[in-house]
Amino acid sequence: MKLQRRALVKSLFTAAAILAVPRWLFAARPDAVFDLKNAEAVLGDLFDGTITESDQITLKIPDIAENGAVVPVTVSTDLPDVESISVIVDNNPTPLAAMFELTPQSVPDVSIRIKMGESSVVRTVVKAGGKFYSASKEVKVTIGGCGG
Amino acid sequence: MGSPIKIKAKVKGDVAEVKVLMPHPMESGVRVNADTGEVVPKHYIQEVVCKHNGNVVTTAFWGTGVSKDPYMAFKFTGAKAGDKLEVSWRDNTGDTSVSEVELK
Amino acid sequence: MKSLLIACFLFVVTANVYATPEQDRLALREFFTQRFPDLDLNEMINGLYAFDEGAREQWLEMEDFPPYEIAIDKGEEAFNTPFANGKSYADCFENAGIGIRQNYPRFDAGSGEIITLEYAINQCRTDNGEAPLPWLTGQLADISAYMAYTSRGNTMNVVIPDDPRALAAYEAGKEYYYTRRGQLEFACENCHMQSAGMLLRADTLSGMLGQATHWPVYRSKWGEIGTLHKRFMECNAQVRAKPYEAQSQIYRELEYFLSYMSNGMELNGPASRR
Amino acid sequence: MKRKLPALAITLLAGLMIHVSGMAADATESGAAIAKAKETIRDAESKVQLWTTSDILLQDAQNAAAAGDFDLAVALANEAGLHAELAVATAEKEKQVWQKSVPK
Repeated sequence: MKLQRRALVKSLFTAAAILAVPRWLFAARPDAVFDLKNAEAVLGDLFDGTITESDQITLKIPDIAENGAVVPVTVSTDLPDVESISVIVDNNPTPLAAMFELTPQSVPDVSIRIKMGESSVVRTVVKAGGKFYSASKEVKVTIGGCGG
Repeated sequence: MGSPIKIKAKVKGDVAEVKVLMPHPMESGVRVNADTGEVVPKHYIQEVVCKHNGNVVTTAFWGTGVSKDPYMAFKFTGAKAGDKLEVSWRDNTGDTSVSEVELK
Repeated sequence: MKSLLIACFLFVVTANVYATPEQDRLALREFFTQRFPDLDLNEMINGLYAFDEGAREQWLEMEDFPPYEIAIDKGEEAFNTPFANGKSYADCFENAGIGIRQNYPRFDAGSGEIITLEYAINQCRTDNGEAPLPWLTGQLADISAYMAYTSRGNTMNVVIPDDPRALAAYEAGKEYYYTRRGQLEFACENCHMQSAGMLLRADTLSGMLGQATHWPVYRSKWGEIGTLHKRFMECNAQVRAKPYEAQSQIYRELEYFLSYMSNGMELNGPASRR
Repeated sequence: MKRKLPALAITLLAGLMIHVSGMAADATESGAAIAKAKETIRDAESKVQLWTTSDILLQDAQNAAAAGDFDLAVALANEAGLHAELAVATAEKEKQVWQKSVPK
């Protein structure tokens, strides 16, 4: 009983803490965009503004993927005030693979392993200071992530 | 309750470098089971939340294009040894998992 | 002249038939030294990543947090879970099963059999009244991964005792490795010696040295950890030879030979591969 | 029977008769061919490692027989047996030469 009470108090405290932090931490997952089957539609729906190429973004991904089921990607950037980093695989059935929402505490340097069904352009879009920047790279896949 | 999350985290200066491995099938919903010939239903992590001493430092939203047994790495500032780091995920079936480590 | 020819002939025959395992091993190392003069042969425990720089970089990224760590954890838990009779895996192995992977496979003088690590694990189970585990993936591979992990950094030390049955097993494994088979008529040797480091379609082929040091392996292609015999079966099927059963006598003999060839190299299992 | 059959009907009838009595295999023949292939394969397998193709072709032959295509069944069964014989031939040749590949 006591424990439950403590848990309740704790959760109330957590709720209060949530109210105190900035709203942008609580952007919901954009479910509909994750279901889109076309990269251009993803870019249009997810990023409300012009996307400019930036050489301040480092997109580290192999030229030739060893195995499309597991392709390591690292995105880092020197841009200030980074709010989010997204990874989009143009030729995947649903191109939006991942979207990282960062905070002022974050160092904009994230890694993830993604699936690629076939050779494709892989692009990253960084939202920084309210603007959108991108970098992209062509990746060849020799074994598809869907089988083989 | 999903499989336990594996976390490796170390502090360099005041920057925490965190690596996370999450045992999970990450079924995309397009794979066909070779034995039964049936499509394996979607089963994938949609959201990962990482908290430093209770404060969210990074949230990841994922689609079906993240590899099986997902890996992610990220960094954040303001960290010191002994701080708490919590990582949790939620998948499309509503299943969740949460793990916590102390920074070293 | 004639006697000289006969002498030569005798010498060749003798050399063929009576090369000791140790002579074979040294000749093999010499073969790879000639093939790759600039390569540190010890790197060959990393398979194709000894040759392919682009693949190696991706592999190193995987090694940052390799998916086989999940298997090691599960294997450790299973290894330490007692059987119904109260005994455990530790009771079946020397040094309680820790740090001994480099000694497998070994020749068992009692039965005359080649005992691979996986074979010994299942033997331990059946001896204690437990059902054997499936050979290829799952808990057996997890336990094998944990046992390999506790042996990392040790030196491969497969022993062929002075027993004709042990030598015969070694010779059978050796013959298997060098014999062409399957509709494509490839021997293990064609890919992993002649063509080591070269491309087969999009795959860089690993070399024979070090092929037995790093099992079990999490292959991204499999999406899970699997045993060496799973790979044997896959290799056979790839050249369209009908695979034998996992842990069949011939596969255990093959592993015996293959592991002996890696003697002196570092044990580095489990591993991740493409 | 009328003295004059239309030319087309005669051609069809002749074709049908040849098909049934001449070139074509029936269930008995395809059954025999499959049994022979099985024996050849079993015999080969006791000596050497088979090709994967023998089992596949044999299964295809059985499927063809089940579907009533006895000509195809016979052809596939013969091919399955041939692949088993070729596996034996390769193995026998290899017995003589494998040693040459071993580094000395």
